[in-house]
Amino acid sequence: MAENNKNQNMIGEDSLPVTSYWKDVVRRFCKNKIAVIGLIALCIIIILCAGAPLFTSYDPVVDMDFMNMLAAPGSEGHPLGTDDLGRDIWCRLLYGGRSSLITGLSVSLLAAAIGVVIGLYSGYFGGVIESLLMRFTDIMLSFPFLIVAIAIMSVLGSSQRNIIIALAITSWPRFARLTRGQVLAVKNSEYVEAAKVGGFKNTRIIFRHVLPNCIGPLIIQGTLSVGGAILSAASLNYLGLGADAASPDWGMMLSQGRNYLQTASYLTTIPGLAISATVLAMNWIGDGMRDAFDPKMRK
Amino acid sequence: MKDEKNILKIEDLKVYFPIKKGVLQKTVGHVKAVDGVTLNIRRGETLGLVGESGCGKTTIGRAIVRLNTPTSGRILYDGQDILSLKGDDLRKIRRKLQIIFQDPYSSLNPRHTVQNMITEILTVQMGMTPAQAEDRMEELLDQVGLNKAYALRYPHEFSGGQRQRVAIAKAIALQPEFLVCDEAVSALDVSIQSQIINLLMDLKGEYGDMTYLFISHALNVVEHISDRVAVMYLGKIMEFADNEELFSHAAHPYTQALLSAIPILSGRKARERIILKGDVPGAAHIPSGCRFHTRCPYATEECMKKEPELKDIGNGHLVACLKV
Amino acid sequence: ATSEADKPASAGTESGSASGAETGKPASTNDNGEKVLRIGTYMPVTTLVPWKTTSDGDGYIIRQIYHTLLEMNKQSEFAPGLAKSWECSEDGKVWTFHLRDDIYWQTGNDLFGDEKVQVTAEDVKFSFEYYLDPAHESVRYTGLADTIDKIEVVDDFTIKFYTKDIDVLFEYKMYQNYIIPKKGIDENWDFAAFPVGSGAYKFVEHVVDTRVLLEKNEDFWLEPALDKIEFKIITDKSVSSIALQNQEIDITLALLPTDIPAVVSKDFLKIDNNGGSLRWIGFNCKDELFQDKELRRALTMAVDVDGAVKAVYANDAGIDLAIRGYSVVTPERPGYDGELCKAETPVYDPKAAQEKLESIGWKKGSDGIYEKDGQKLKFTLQVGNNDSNREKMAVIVSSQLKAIGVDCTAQTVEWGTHSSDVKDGNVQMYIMGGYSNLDGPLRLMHSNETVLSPNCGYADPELDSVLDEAWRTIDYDARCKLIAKASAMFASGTAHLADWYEYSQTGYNVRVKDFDYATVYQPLCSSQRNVTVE
Amino acid sequence: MTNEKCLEVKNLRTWFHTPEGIVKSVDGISFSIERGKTLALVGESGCGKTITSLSLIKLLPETAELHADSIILNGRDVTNLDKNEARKIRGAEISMIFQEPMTSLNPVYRIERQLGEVFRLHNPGISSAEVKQRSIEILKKVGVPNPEERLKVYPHQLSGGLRQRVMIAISLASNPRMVIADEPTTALDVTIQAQILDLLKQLQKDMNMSILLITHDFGVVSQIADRVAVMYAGRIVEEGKMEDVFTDPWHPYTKLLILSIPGIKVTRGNRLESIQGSVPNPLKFPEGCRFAPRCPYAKDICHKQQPPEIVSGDRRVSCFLRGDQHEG
Amino acid sequence: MWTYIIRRIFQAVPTLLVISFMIFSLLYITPGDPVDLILGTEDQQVSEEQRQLIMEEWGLDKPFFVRYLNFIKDALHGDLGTSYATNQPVFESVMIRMPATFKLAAFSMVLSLLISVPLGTLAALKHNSIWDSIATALATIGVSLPKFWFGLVLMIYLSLKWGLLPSTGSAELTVDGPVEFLKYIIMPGSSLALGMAATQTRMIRSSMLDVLGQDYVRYARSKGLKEKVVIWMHAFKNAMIPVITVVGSEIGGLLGGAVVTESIFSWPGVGRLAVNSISKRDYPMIQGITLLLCTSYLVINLIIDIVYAWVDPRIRLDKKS
Ligand SMILES: Nc1ncnc2c1ncn2[C@@H]1O[C@H](COP(=O)(O)OP(=O)(O)OP(=O)(O)O)[C@@H](O)[C@H]1O
Ligand SMILES: Nc1ncnc2c1ncn2[C@@H]1O[C@H](COP(=O)(O)OP(=O)(O)OP(=O)(O)O)[C@@H](O)[C@H]1O
Ligand SMILES: [Mg+2]
Ligand SMILES: [Mg+2]
Repeated sequence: MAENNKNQNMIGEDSLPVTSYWKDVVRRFCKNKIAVIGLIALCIIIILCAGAPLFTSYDPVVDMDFMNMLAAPGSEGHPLGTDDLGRDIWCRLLYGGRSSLITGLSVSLLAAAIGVVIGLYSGYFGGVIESLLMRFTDIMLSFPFLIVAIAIMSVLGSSQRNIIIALAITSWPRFARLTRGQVLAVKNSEYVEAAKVGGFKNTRIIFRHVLPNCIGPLIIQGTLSVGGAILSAASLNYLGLGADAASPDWGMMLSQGRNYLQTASYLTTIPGLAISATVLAMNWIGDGMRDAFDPKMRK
Repeated sequence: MKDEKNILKIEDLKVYFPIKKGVLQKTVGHVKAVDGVTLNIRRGETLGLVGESGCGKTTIGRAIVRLNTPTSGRILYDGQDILSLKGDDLRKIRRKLQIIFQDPYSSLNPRHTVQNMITEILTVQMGMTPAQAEDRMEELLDQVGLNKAYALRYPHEFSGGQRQRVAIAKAIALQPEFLVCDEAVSALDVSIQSQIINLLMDLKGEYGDMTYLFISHALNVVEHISDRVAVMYLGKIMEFADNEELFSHAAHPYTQALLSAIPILSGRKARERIILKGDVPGAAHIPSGCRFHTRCPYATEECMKKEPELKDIGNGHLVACLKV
Repeated sequence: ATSEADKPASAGTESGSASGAETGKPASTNDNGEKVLRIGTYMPVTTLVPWKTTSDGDGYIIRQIYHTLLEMNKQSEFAPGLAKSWECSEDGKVWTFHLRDDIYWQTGNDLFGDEKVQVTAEDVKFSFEYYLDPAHESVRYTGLADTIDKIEVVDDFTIKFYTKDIDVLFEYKMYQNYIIPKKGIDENWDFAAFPVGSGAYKFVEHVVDTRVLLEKNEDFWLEPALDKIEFKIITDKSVSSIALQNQEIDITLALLPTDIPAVVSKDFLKIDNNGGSLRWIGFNCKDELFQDKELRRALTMAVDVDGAVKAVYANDAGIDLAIRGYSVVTPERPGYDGELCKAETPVYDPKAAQEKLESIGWKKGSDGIYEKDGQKLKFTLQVGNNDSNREKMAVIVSSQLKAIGVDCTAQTVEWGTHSSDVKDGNVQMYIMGGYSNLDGPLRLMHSNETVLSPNCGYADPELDSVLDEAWRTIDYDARCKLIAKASAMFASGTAHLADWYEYSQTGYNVRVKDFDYATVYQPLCSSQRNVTVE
Repeated sequence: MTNEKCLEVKNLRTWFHTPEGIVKSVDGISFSIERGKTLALVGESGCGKTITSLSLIKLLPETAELHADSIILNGRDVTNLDKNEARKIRGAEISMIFQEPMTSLNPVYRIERQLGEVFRLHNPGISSAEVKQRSIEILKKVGVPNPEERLKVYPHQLSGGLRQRVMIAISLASNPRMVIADEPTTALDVTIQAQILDLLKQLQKDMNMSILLITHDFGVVSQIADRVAVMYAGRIVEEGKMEDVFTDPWHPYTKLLILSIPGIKVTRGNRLESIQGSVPNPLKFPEGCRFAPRCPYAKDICHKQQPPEIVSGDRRVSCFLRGDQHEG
Repeated sequence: MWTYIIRRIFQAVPTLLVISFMIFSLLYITPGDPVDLILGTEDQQVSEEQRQLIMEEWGLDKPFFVRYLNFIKDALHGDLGTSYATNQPVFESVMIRMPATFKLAAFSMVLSLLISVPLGTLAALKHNSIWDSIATALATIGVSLPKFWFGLVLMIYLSLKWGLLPSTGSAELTVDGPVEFLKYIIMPGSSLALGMAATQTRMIRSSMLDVLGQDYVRYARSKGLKEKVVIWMHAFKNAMIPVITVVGSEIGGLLGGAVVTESIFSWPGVGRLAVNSISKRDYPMIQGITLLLCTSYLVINLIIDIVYAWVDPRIRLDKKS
């Protein structure tokens, strides 16, 4: 009888492709045309920057040509022209991308790591821990960004690493807030309660069950903050708080070119475009990733 | 001090949620979600718990699986007070007490495939190897009537009925002795609902002495599946009896009203419809005396003043009404 | 066109900050026929208290309001100020000043009301004694206390200063210290909020971070040629040049090289400068690495300073914004002798530089960087963030050093950190500027740390004694010779990798007249000039 | 058929154009409602009930495409109205009570405003005092105690039952001749549900409205409907008088549906009758009878051809088996 | 509500204490010598004797904690100390510049909302159309342009090339009238507003899309209301609820973060004072600025929360959710 019932109850014809999660994520990502364009663009940018010596014969620092300063884009030997010290802009753009991308990516990763962990724990456990952590986050949020950055960099000295630290310290609270908001929404859902009833340990619940469901907005915030970090570094540069003044960096190029806005506007437009392109590509990738990580988008 | 007959004893359980106000978050009052409930659940039985929305059914169910902390009272599982457990002991006992939630759409983690969910439980909690876990998972899916090809699907790729099957598979993966079904079929379509009810009944046959606490506001479903039925109103049990007894000789006016709301289609003699007046008072403002008197068609002066006790009117039929 | 015309002209009621700033329309003379000079300054006003200020930005304003005993002309010579003449005793220790007898404290304020009170020798004595009291925290305390022995009032308009020793910079000190009214101190007048002096222009209002407005002092011995002076604070230098081109302001101080062509191309604008200001790239001679003078010389040879200066200050207008220098004394100052110093300075020759490095034991490592005893030739060239030209110099120097195998990093740091780092010797190589006043050379070259500022550990006892001697020599020519000698000695010590003089340009509208020596650090109305607008 | 028809729908088709293909949510349904009567549309989740009602009230999402031979509402063909005209019939001619009183009231406005705007819209130039007066009146009518006070509160301050009453009040404030009630009691308690259904019946009588009641709960149907139409996968499979359909369902789907309700035919503790499988994917409905894959009585022909509509008296059914009297 | 406000004010006290301690210690370890500042900078000579005098006078010779406690003690009396650089009371110096900063912040906030609300709504209403793409593209460009660049470009075109607006300065709304006021504030305001408008547009778009799919919007339509009414009455207010919080946290950034814009446009605000004070190591001033900025941030957030509760009646202020 029981045997019979079971068969009677059996549901299921196979209609969906059976693939592993990651293959599926990749497949979903690849289906999103804009995201793929973004990824290809970013890859090109990364390849160009990482393999800079392959694409230019100049040295970004040493090769100055005092006879050929401020050559316009398209001039001989300098496809994008030269800057105010006669350095090849194409070359500096390529090398500059290295430091800008590193700054952008590390700041987001660092800030996300700190912010997400704090947000997860405070959101999940609530109570005193939550109030303390969130009070602290509020404090960090209300601190004028610049004062903190300057103070940190004055103590540690200006260098790319310290810019990264300063920016990460000032930007994690956003992640913490966002994560906490998400966690609050997720933690009372029945599947988290089911996991509790299932007897899982809190850490496991937090990272396996809660975190994946908060990830969408975090990815968006993360990719947005890559561009934000590059721009913040540029602002620090504007205020003269950059790293090595000779080594190339998009933000630095942008702020150093500001005096030439009227006479040689390409000094700022070129790095500006590079930043915009990267930010745009990151945003597209971010949108695509959010969708790819969301199984609901599975067709 | 193991009680052979009763697997779970709830003694004078009270669950109050504080209402906080003011500068210092002072507690100004309580939502008395469960206000002194005593229940014995027998090993292997299906106990139906019915009542209006907000009367505290879910709160009892959640208290049993320790999803909320009771204000007072005891819950004895096999003679052991589970409310005092902590840490590993708590985690151990939790495996024996499982819950199936009402909403098949929110009770499964949308980011995990069925396989993820079930094998995680099996490997982490039951200590199986991944291979064993996979075999066991297939077995479980088979038991709840799901094709094992579905294992790699995500929750949203299932229909409501299928999701509820997955939820059940998850719950029984831990081989619990006691299953709380909190409105486990309310969100489903009639045709699917009957599938799940059948499944729950089948599982019971298969796992021998599994005990159900079946929470629902659908009386016809409860009538169909339960051995005994308890009727709650505003945090208290109003009537408690064997299924047959209750449905044929409802003694409490509230139960009578509920029963009269069961659709009368055919094959059953029509009951006189009792339409209760007014709204359910919130659990924060429980009326004095008999808490049902504001809506009771038979209420008198006395009902406003005196709170009735549950009393046996024979055959273990308990009623809390001054008029009976 | 808006409200300007119907606004009341009187100074007291005009409180908005929009005055005279309509775009595209020259408003030097406003519609009431008043002559208003609008000066754009990039320096914020820190304080208007005469004995507290150290910033040029404050000085621009204070010098119009207060008198100093002496002023300075374009040739760096002292000129009459409050004192119409002065003389020094034979032994160089007694200075006598004869004051003008037609100077009155400014009226129309709550301190003096409408009463015309003369400025007398008593006021002068009071001012200096006030500054000599350490309790008043005068910023010039040390300089004065070291020098002045006593002050004697001879009559109402004659005053004598007795100095402790010969002080060749005494006149300079008389040029630096403003004369304040005794009455104001007695009555606890708030000099920060409302300065009252005896200068040609009276204070009207100060809108924080926005502007300071002055008006003509009718009681001045000479009729001031302007009715009003408005200092507008425009922090960003390139914005300031935009404002000049827009005719929102008449004068802008410190044009950026990049803005010069645009300014020069406008026929209603002119540029001019007020002498060179020293900039230098220095070694911290206390640093382990740079204690070696030969290394310093080798590095100096590796950098094309001429080319760098030309490149950094290049502009389409072809104006010399800076020239390479060899002496720490600027050409306008006594004791300048470029040739003498040039002879002592190593010439640019990167090859020779490398040979020299090798001769003192540095070897190129596998990465192309020199090393010695396992130590890389690696250091930082630190520069403050206040000047993009210096930053560019740093960039060029560091990359030219890199080119020969020296790992030099150019590092911009926030200005406050930089200046204190340099002072504390907390740098390796650095760029600084300033010290172009009369006392600059002494302070730059002398090794006495308590008196002197950033020479960063360079010490040469012989040089010190030459300097000491120079500063006690009253005879001008003899003193010049000594200073020149000292500067040549300093050059041969190679404490600086490079020096150059920057001629920062003042841009102004041609309607500004009698603006001879292109600075507003001197009174705009004095015995020397009376600036006006057409 | 002496009574005047309030609504007559002929061959309504509402299709969605999605990237995956055409979703035929409603695929050729016809029905009519007489004035003052109630038609219940029952069927499983996803069978197209809500889309049907949205088609009638012209609130379909933009991706939807509506075709019909005719939709006659109160004697006027409303099949192809432009946006503005469609807006004008809403409220005035036809209005709707939604399933979820929790989410259908705007959380940020007081009841007064949400109710008042309907009066203002349909009675231009009406004074504030009168709006208030009428609001109180209509709340009283739907049985809201202390209507004056209730006007001042926000939706979240009301219990579910009161919220549903308020929604009914809002929907009736424009005096529509036809009301669509899309699962009006699903979110409510049994005892409250009984009150609301009673209220609807009462109001229908008072105002001589027609009601299109959408539900999947046969209990509700049995309490209020005059006629029942059973929908399956975008089609109406059976239609008839409520008592007839319940006591003697012709279509196997209807029959199984009724049998799967506990406590109706099957006795306690026994297995319930249940329909195997689940609702077909609307992207690829089976050829032939759409219920055939799940139908225990299906024959070959059922899988191949669309069943004809068999009309008998005031009843109709779409099933091949009806001809040869299946009994299981 | 008053109890709520009072509670929030109580809560702010420890927050401000922590902030003051953090900034105090940060500055303590930051290199730079205040004595030099008090006595003047690079061109001045300082004797050891005078240095000692100054240290004592300003309490700089005391240990860290004593200095901190003194600072707190004075701060509780409303005295934030005296600036090393200008000798002016810090509190007054900051407060005199606060209005300018607030004005700019408020204006750019309003401006950014004026841009983002219609743009975001349009993008949501016509989503997946060309309008949507344009709005998204504008938003992306907006986020990836640095403020100083945009500010300078605006100035070059609007004021230098076309002569439409004055390049720098500020005007008083009450004294000079709205036209003058706008003339001066429009460029700094828009350079600040651009980035914010970009993020807000995206937020409003998604929030609006979300709300448009809600039952109550459909219900509002079913009442026969005009589309305009449905969108601006029923959808809009709800869509703004999540936006409010974002706006709140952005204002914080605006107060302390307009430094670059303030420098470019010579706006007499707190940001410029902060930068000047930092470069001069004017510790009392930096502490004062930080504390006052944080305080205003907390106050603004309180206001935002009250607005939030006012817009969304489901939030009850006196009950912890
Ligand atoms: N976490 C909580 N905080 C405050 N009040 C709560 C909480 N959980 C439940 N309540 C209140 O307790 C009462 C009982 O809730 P419970 O969920 O147990 O009712 P129920 O009988 O399960 O209702 P339903 O049939 O709607 O599921 C309700 O008034 C509810 O608002
Ligand atoms: N915007 C849409 N785009 C594509 N398909 C849609 C859309 N809206 C609804 N559908 C499809 O139309 C079908 C009918 O939906 P409808 O909402 O009418 O079902 P229902 O009978 O009201 O179900 P329920 O009882 O769950 O409310 C469903 O299969 C659904 O997937
Ligand atoms: Mg419940
Ligand atoms: Mg529906």
